[in-house]
Amino acid sequence: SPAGSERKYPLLFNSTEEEYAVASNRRNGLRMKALGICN
Amino acid sequence: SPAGSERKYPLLFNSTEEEYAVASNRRNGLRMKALGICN
Amino acid sequence: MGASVQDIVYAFLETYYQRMKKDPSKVSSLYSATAELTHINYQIDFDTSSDILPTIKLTGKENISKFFTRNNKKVSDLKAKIDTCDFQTALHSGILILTTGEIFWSGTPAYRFCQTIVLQPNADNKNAYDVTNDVIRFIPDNWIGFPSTNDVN
Amino acid sequence: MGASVQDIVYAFLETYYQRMKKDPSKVSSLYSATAELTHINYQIDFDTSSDILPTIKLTGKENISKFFTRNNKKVSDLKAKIDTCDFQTALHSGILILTTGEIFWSGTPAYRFCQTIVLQPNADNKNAYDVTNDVIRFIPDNWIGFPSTNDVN
Repeated sequence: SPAGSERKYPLLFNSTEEEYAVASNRRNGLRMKALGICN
Repeated sequence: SPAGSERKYPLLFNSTEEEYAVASNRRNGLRMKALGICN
Repeated sequence: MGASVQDIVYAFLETYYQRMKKDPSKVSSLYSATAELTHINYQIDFDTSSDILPTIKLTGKENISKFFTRNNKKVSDLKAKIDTCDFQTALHSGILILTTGEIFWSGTPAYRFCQTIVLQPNADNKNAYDVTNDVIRFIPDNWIGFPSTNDVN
Repeated sequence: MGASVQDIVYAFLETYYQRMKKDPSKVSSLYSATAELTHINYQIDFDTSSDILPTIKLTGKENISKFFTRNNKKVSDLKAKIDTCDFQTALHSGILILTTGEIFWSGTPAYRFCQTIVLQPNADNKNAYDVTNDVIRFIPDNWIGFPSTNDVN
């Protein structure tokens, strides 16, 4: 049988979709900086 | 005290630096494709 | 009819994150007397220009209690996205959980992490579980060797 | 004078990877009779266009033995780079290990992973340890929401 993750992931705890999107964008900003994409 | 990782990591097992570099380049190729960088 | 392991794991995660938000000083009651916790070192300010956070290792419920109480403001602001959750049966009817995902706080980027938690049935109440081990590790993007777009174009 | 936990963990990792390379059919002797293993599903061909691999869960030394023997060619070709290694004391003098890193095979990309292994002292030889739990989970790059350079430029 396949391992784990039978529930519908991803799951958010203590956060709205919007709050996650903001934090995720910040992480992408760090990635873009590392990649030399400075827009 | 800081957690774990007191040994000098990264550690290679069953691999040379060169073999790792080849596999790492392949992963970077997938990343570049996902990013739309096709050189 | 007992709950499935999957249901126990999900209920635990819900309790774990809810308690952090609502009452950080009571998070430690989820842990066993001799539990070990490797968690965010909140005494170091968040470095929002880094994609990882430093961790600290604590032993015993009392130290864990002090840790969550002292850092209660940051603890209650923790938000999590769990991407994957694997579990196995551990020794003595325990449950081993391995999650991956992202955690973040107001004003911080999302930090990618993996975390292992071991639950053991409570000696007094077989329907309850105590955390005996809890380790988090942050995962950097590891751009080493990746060409910047400046090199590529 | 006992070895430090750190030394035990390092010696274990060395044995674990060495045995995969040299004698896959004997990897299972590192596991306890009732061990659980979540590992690479070798029956599915490597998808070298994906950054993650599917896993499968096995219970018991006999099933684990069959698994490593059946997949011995791929197992003996496994190469690993371990980036981080955290450990804690677990129940009954056990050791919980959480590693992160990359694994790869001839011709594949490097797959990023996290892995939890629990060691317990062997009942007959207190200086030896058996694996009771071993779970691997692969970590994708998660580019969702990340602008491609086409969008940015």
